[in-house]
Amino acid sequence: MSQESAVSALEPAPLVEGPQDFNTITEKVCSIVEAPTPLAWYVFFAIASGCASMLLFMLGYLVWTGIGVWGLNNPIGWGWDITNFVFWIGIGHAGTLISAILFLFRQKWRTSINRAAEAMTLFAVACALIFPGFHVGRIWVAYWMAPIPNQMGMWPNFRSPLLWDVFAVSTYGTVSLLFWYVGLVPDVATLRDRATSRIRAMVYGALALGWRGSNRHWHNYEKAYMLLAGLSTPLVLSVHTIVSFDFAVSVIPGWHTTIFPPYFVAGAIFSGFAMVLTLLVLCRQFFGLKELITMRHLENMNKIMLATGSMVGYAYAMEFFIAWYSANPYEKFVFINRAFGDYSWAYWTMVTCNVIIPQLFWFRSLRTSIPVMFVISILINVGMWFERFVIIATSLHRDFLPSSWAYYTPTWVEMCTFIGSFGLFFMLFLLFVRFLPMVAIAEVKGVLPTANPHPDHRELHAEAH
Amino acid sequence: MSPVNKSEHGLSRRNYWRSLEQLENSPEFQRWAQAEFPEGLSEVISPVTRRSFLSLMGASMALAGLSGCIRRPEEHILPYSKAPEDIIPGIPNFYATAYPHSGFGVGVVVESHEGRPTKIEGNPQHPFSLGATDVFTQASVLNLYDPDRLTSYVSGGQAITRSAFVDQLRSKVSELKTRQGAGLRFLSGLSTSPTLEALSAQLSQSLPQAVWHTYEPVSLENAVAGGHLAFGQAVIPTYQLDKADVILALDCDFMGTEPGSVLYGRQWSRRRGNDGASTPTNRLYAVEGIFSITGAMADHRLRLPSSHVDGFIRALGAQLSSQGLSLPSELQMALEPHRTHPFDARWVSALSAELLAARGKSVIMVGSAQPASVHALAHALNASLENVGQSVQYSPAPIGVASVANPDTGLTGLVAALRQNQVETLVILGGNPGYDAPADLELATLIKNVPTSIRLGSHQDETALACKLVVPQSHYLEMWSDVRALDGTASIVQPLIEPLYDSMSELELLSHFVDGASNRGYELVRAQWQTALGTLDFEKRWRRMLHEGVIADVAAPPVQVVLNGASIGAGLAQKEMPQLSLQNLELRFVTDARVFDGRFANNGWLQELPDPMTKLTWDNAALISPRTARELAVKRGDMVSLKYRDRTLEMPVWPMPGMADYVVAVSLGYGRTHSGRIGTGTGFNAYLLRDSSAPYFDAGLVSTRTGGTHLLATSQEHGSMENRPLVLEATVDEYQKNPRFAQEAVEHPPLRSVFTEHEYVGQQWGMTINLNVCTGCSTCVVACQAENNIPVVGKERVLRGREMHWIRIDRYFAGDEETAEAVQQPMMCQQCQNAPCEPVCPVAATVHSRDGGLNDMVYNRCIGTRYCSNNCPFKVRRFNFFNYHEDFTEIEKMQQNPDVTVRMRGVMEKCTYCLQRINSARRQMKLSGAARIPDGTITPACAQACPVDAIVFGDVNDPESRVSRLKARDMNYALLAELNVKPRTSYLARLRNPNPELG
Amino acid sequence: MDNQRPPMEGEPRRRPTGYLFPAWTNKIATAALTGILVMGGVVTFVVWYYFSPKHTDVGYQPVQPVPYSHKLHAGDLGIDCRYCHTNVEKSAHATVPPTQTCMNCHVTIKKDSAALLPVRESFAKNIPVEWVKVHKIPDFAYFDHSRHVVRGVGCVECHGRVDQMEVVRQVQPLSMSWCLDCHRDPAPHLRPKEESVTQMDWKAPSDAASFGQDLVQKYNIHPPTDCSGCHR
Amino acid sequence: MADKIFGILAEFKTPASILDAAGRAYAEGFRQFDCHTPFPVHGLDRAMGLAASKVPWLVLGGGLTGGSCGLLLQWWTSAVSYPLIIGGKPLFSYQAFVPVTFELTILLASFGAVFGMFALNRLPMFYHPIFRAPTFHRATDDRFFLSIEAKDPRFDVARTRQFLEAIGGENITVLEA
Repeated sequence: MSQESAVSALEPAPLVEGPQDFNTITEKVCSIVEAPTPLAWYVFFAIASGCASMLLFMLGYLVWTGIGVWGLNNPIGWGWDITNFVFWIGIGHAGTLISAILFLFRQKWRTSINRAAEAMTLFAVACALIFPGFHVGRIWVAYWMAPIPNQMGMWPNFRSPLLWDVFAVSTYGTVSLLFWYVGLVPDVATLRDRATSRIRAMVYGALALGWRGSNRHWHNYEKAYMLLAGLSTPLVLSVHTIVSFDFAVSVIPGWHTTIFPPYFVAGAIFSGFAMVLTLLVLCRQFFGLKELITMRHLENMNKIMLATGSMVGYAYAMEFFIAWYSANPYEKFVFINRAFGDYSWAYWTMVTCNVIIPQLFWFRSLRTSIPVMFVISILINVGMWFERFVIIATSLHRDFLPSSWAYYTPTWVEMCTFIGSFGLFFMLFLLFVRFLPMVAIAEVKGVLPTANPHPDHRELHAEAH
Repeated sequence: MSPVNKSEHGLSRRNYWRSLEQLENSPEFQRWAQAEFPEGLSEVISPVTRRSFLSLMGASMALAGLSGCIRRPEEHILPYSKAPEDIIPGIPNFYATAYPHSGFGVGVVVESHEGRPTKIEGNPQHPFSLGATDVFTQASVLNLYDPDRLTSYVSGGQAITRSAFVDQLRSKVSELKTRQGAGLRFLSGLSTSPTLEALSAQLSQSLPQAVWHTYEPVSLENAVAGGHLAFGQAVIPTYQLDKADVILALDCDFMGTEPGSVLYGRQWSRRRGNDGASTPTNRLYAVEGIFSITGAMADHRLRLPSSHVDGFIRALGAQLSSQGLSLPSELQMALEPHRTHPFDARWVSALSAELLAARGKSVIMVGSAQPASVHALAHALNASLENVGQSVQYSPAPIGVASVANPDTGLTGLVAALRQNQVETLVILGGNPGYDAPADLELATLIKNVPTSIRLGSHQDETALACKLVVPQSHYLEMWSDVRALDGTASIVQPLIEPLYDSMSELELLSHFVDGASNRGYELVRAQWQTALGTLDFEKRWRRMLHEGVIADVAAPPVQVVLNGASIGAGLAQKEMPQLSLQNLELRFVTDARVFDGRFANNGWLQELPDPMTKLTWDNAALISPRTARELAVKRGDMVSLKYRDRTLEMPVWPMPGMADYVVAVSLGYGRTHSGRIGTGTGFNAYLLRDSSAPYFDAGLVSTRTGGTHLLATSQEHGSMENRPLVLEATVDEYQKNPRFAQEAVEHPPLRSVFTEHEYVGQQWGMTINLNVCTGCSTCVVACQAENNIPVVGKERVLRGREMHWIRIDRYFAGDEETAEAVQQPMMCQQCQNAPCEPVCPVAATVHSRDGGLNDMVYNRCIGTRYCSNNCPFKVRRFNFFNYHEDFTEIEKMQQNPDVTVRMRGVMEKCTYCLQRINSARRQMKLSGAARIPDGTITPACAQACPVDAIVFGDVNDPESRVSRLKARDMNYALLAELNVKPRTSYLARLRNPNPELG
Repeated sequence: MDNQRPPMEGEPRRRPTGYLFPAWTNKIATAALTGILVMGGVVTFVVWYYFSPKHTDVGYQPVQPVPYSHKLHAGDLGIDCRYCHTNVEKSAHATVPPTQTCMNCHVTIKKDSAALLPVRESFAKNIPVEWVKVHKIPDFAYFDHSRHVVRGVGCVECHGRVDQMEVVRQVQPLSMSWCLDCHRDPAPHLRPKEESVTQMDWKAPSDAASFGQDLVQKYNIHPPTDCSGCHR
Repeated sequence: MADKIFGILAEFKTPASILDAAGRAYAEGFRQFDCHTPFPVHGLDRAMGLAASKVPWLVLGGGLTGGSCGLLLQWWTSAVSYPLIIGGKPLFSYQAFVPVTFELTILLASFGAVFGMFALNRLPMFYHPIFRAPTFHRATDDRFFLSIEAKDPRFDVARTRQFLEAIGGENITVLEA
C-alpha cells in the first residue's frame, strides 16, 4: 500500500487529463470535425487561400518572365529560393521525428500531438518542393532530372547533391504521407461510423478502406507501423543531411564544412518543433483540447527545443573555431565577414533567435507559460530562416576572388513568393483540422489507464515513463 | 565592409587596401534594389512578350525531342538562284581592309559569313596592327549593324530619295561653279586618304574659292605643331619601343588611347619577357595626372597634373644638360632657369642618368594633350639623346593633320567665317562637330544659320539636326576608300558588303563637287592608285594590295630632321606653372577608353565595357584623387557642379586612387543628346566645358557639391586583393633571388585526389596569360563579345551584377591610395581539369570532353539551377536571367556568329576557349587527314586580338608547343591551385623592373 | 460539408442504416490496381514510341514546290549526288543547288515543261526556289557533312535510298541517340575512300562490321562522343 | 441466399473482458474467430493465438529491391550507357551514389510495409457482413466485439450463441452473409 502510494507519487503527470473514457475521447476529437464550421475558420481560410493564390501568381510571373525578376546576380546564384527550401524542409522534420523516433522510444506522450505534427510535415514538404522546383531557369525541362529514357540518350548526373535532394525529399514526402495515412485509417473509420449523412459516411468510408478494427488487422497494422517508424527514423535524419550536402559538397568557403549534416539535422528538429508548438498552442486554444494536448506535452517539446537550440549554438561556435583552427585565410575571412560584414545584421538576428532566446526555457515558469513559449517558438522560426539565409548569402557574396564580390537584395517577387508559401501551408493545415481528426484517437485511447487489460500489472506506469 | 585589417595578414609582400566604398550600403542602392525594373537605362531589354514565351516553350519541347505530337512547322531552304563565286555556305571568308580611326588606318582582316561581316581581326601584314587590334577596331563592326543608323536622305527634316538629293546637289554645285565656289566651305574629320587628298586638290581647281576645314576633337595637332617648332616641318613621330631600354611617357597613354597604341604596346611587350628573355629588359617611367593603363604598367610613376608636365620636362632637360647632354645653345639657355624645380630631385636625376646611359636606346614620348612646346622639347631631347633614327622616327604629317593645327584651315577659321556670314554652303563630311566642337564656338547654332548645309553622317545626330540636307554615310565596311597609317603606310579600304542603306562615302559625295558625276568609290580609288602606281601590270599589284591590305613600298621614307634650337627655345618662353588648389582645380579632358570622342556612344559593346582602370560602365564621371575627394567632402556618385570660366556642368564624382591631387579628369564622348537607343543620355557631356583656347587641360576649375547623387554602375565593386595570392608580382631583383616566388606564394601541401584521375591523351588545350604584359586594355573582352554572341544587358543589370562578359578583367589596387599601383588580371573560365562546376549539375549539362580535355557547357542541356556558378571558385560563369537576344532587330542579328549557339533565357554560359575555332581546326585536320593540329593553328578570339600578345593558347601535352614552354617557366602559376581543380589556364607572374636608384 | 450539431450525450445517433457500400465495391481495389498497371504500360509505350523522332520525324515527306524526282535524276539517270550538292565535301552544309545548276541542263532539256516553270521563273527573276526542308536537326547541334563524307560515311547511311525516292522522305530519326549509336560504333557505316560515298547500293565485300573495323584502324577514326563534338 | 450465415457477433464492454473472451474462445477450440476493438488491446494477439506477422519479410524484400535497383541504375547510367567525365571523378563513383541508393531502399521498404500490410489484411474491403450488426459502429468508439465465423468447423448457431452468452457477451447478433 505504502509502496503503491510511493510509486504513484513517482508517476509523471497523466498524458490525458480529467476523467476520460474511450467515448469521451472519441467525442472530443470527432466533435471538432463534426461541429458546424466556426466563422473564424472561414476568416483564416480566406486569408490563407488568398496568400496561396498570390503564390500562384508569383510563380506564373516568374516562369513567364525569367529568373531575372528575382534579385539574384552573378556571384549570388541562390538567395531566398533555396533559403526557403531549406527552411520548409527543416520545419517538415518534427512531424516524422515525433511520430517515428518518439514511437520507437515508446514515448507515449507523442500520441496526442503526432497526428498534427505529421500533417504539418506533409504541408511543409509541399511548400519546400515549390522552391527547388521553380528556381531553375527552364522549368519546362526540369523533368530531365528524372532518369527517364529519352531520344538524347542522356541521364541525370547522380553525383549532384541537387539530384540527391530530389530523391531524398520526394522519398521523405511519400513515406511521410503513407505513415500519416496509415495512422489515419482507424480514426477515419471512427468518423465513418459516426457520420450522420450519407455523403460523409461514403467519403470517410472510402478513406477508411473498410477498416473494422479486426484484431487480425491490428496485428499486421502494429507491425507495419512499427517498421515504418523504424524506416522513417534514418530517413528523417538522412533528409537534412542530404540537404546540407548541397553546401557541404561544394568548394565555397562557408559551404565546404563537414559539420553541416548533424548541424542541419539539429536545426531542422529545432525549427520543426517550434512550428509544431506554434500550431498546437493555437489548436488547443481554439478547439479546447487542453486535456489531450497537456502542459506536459508542451513542456517536453520546449525541452527538446532547448536541447536542439543549444546544439545549433554549439555548431555556430564550432564553425568559427574550425575556421580559425584550419588557418585557411578564405574560411577565416568568410566567418569574420559573417559576423561583421555586410550581412552581420542577419547573422546576429540568427544568433539571438536561435541561441540566446531559447535559453529562457531553462526556467520552468517560462517553459510552462503558454504566451512565452508561443512567442519564442515564432522567434525560433525567424531565427532558423535567417540561419539558412546567412549560410547561403554570406558565403556566396564573398568567396575566393574579391573582384567578383557583390551584394544581394531580394525583389518584391521573392518576398511575395515566400509569404505565399505560408499561405499554402496554413490553407492546407486549416483544411486538415476541419476535415480530419487532428489527434490520433485510437492511439490516445491506447494510453488511457483503462485501456490496459491487466490493471494489476505495473506495465502502465512502466510504459508511461 | 569586411573587418579584416591589413596588419592581420602577412601573406603578401605589399599591403593591399580595400575598395574606397561599398556601393551596397549606399541608400540609393537600397532604394533602387527595391524597384524591380528601376529607372535608368531600359533600352536594352523589354519584358518578355507572349510570342517569345511560347517560342521558348516550343524550343524547349524541341530540345526534349517531344515536338512530335504536332507535325513540326514547315521550314524552307532558299538556295541562291545564281550562286556567287567563292562563297561556300558554312565556310567564312576573310578579306583584308583597313579601319580609319580618327584619320589613321589600322589594317584589319574581316571575317564574313555568307556575305555578312561578323568579326574584325588585325592584319598581321599591317605595321600598326601586326595581327592585333584595339577595342575600337574590334567594336567598329557593330556600328555597321547599328539599328539607329540613318537609312535615307533627309531634306529639311523630310526623307527624300537619293536621286532627289543628287538633283538638288547637282544644281547647287553648278551654281557654286558660277562663283568659283565662293562661300563654299567643307568641314571634315581628319582624313589621310590619298584619294580624298587628290579629290580635294581637283576641287581647288574646279572651285578655287572653296575652303576646306578639318577638325578632330582629339588629334595629333600638338605633336605636329611641336614638330614644326623643333624641325620646321610637319612631321609625326613614330617610335620603335622594342629598341628602347628606357621609355619616358609624359602624360602619354601610349598603350591606351594614343594613336598607334596597338603597335607600341606590342613593341613594349617584346621587352617585357614576352618572347625571348623571360624577364623585362626595359624600364618604363610614366609622368601623368590621371591613372592610365600605361601608368599602371610603368616601373616608376610620378603623379603630376598635366599642367605641370611642361615644367617637368624643362626640369628634366635642364638636368640632362647639367649632366652633360649637349643641346643647342639657345635651348640650353632657355632651360637654364629650370635647374631648380619643385619636383622629386632623386627621381629627375635618376631618370636623366638612365636616359643618358641609354643614348640611342631611349624614348621620350609626349601625349597629344600636351602643348606644342612640350612636344618640341621632347623632340629636341630625343634628337640630342641620339634616339632619332633609332627608337624614334619621323614621317611626313598628312595634309589633314597639319591643317587641324593651322588656325585658318582648322575649326576656328571656319567659325570666324561663319560669324561673318561668309559661308553660303557648308558641307560637313563625317565627324560630329555639332556635338564635339568646343562649347565657346557655339558651332551648332552657327551651322543653323548657314543657308545651305549638307551633312554626310551615319546618324540623325546633333550635327545632322543643325543641317538642311543630310546624307547617310557608308560604314567603312560598306565603302571603297584608302587610308594611311601613322607612318604613312597606305591601305585600300574595300567593302565587305553592299551598303545596307542607300548611303554614300565621303569620296562619292565629294566627287559630285569635283565633276558633278556620281562616281562609285571603286572607280575613284582605283583611278587614284592607277595614277599613283602607273599602269604597268597594275592589275596584278591592285589585286595584291587588296589581298594583303597593305600597299607595300609606297610608305614615305623617314623624314630627315634638323633641330632648330632657336624656335624651341622661343617656345619655352618663361611660363609659371599654375598653383593648383581646391579653389583652382585642373580640368583635364580625357579621351574615353570606350566611346573615344563620342563616335562610339551608340555602340552597346563599348558602353557596357568596363573602363580598364575605373571599371565604370555606361557612364563617365569626374575622376578625382581620394584626397581631393575628402577635401571636397564628396564620395563616389555624389553630384558636383563643375564651374569653368562661365560654363558649368553637373556630373558625379569618382574618387580614383593614384590620381594627382586637385585634378578633375572628365572623359569626352558622353551625354549625347541624339545618338540612338544606346548612347542617348548616357553619361555627361564634357564638351560643354571645353574651350577652344585650352582644349585638353586648364586650371581654374571650381567644384561644388550639389547634394544630388547618381548611380554609377561598375563591374568590379571591390578593388582590394585582401592579401590573397591572386596577382603575384615581384621586382626583377626579387625574382632573380628567388625564381620560384610565384609557386611559393601559392604553396600548398602535395595535392592528392581520392580518385584515380582520368588520363588525358592526345591534344589537350591550355592557356597562359602573361600578367607581365597584360595592360588590361580590354580588347579581349570586346573580341570575345563579338566572337561569341555575348549580349549587352544594360546599365540596371550591370548594377544588379548581371553583366554577361565571358572575360572579366580584374583590377586590383596596391600600395597606399596616393601612390597607388594597379594590377590587371583577365579572368575567364579556367577550364579546370577537376572542374567543381561539373559534379554539382543535376543534368550533366557541364561535363569534360575527352579530346581537348575542356569543360564543356552544353546550353541546350542546361536547366538553369545556377549551382555550377555558385560552386565556381573563379565566378566566371554567366547566367541568362532574361532572354537577352529576344528583341534583336534583323539588322543586329546579322552580326551574330553562326558558329556559336545563341543562348536562350535560363541557361548558364561561359568561356569555351572558342570551341568553334577549335572544332573548325579539328575539322580541317580530319579533312586533310593530318594526325594532329599544328601549334598556333588555333587562336581564341581574345588571344588573337590582344595587342601585347599576353594570351597564349595551345596543346599542353606537346612539350614543344609555345604554351607548354611558357607553362614551364618558373613564374608560371595556377590560381587557387590548392583546391586541386587543376586549371588549364595559368598565369605568368608579373615582374616590375624598378630603377635601383629609386628602389 | 454538412454543419450538423453533434448529438447530445445518450441520444441515439442517427446514422445511415444498412450497408454503406454494395458487395461489388470489394473488387474496386484489385480492379483499380490492374487498371493502373495496364494504363501505365500503355502510356509508357505511347510516349516511348509516338513522342520519339522515330515516329515524329521519320517518314516526313513534304510536297516540294517543284516535283523534282531524285529517283529520275540520281537513280535512273545516275547523276552523282555531288553534281548538285556541290559543297558536301567542303562544308558543313551539303547545299541545295542554285537554280543555275538546274538550268545547266534544262535550258535545252524539257525547256518548256510546265513542271519546271518555277525553276525558270526563279532563274529569270533571280529569286530562290523555296524548297521545303526535310532533314532538320536543331540549331544547337552542329552537324558537318564534309567531315562525315570525307571519312567514308555514305550518303545512304542517313538519307536512305534517295535514288529510289520520287519525293524525298526522311528515313532516319536523326535524334541524338541515333547519332550516338554510330559515333560509338562507326565500323558498320564506313566504306573505303576508293569507293564512292554516293553509291547508294554499296555493300561491304566481307562482313560490314569487321571490314569497317579495319577502316577505323586505317583512317584512325574515333568519332567524338563529347558534348562539344556537336554542341557549342 | 438470405439464410446463409456468416457468423455470430458478441459485444463486450472492456479490454479486459474481450481479452478474457478471446482466450476462452481459443480454449474452446475456435480458430475462425476475430476480435474487433477501437484500438489494439495489449495481449489480444497472444490470446487469439495469432502467428507472427509476415509484414517484416515484405519490408525486407522491398528494401533489398530498392537498394539494388537504385545502385544498378546509377552504375548503368553513369558508367555504361553514357560514360561522361564529370569533375574528374570515376565513372562509377560509388561514394556519390550512396544517398540515392539509400533513399530508394527506404522508399521501397516502406512501400513493402504499407501496401504489404493492406494486402495481408485484404484491405480495402468496403463490404463486410459484420457492418450489418446494429451496434457494430461502436467498434471504432468504445466497444469490443468478438465474432465467430460460420466456417469454423466447431461452429453451430445455437451452441456458439450459448457459448458467447456464457462468456458474458451482450447483444449477440447472428450475421447473415
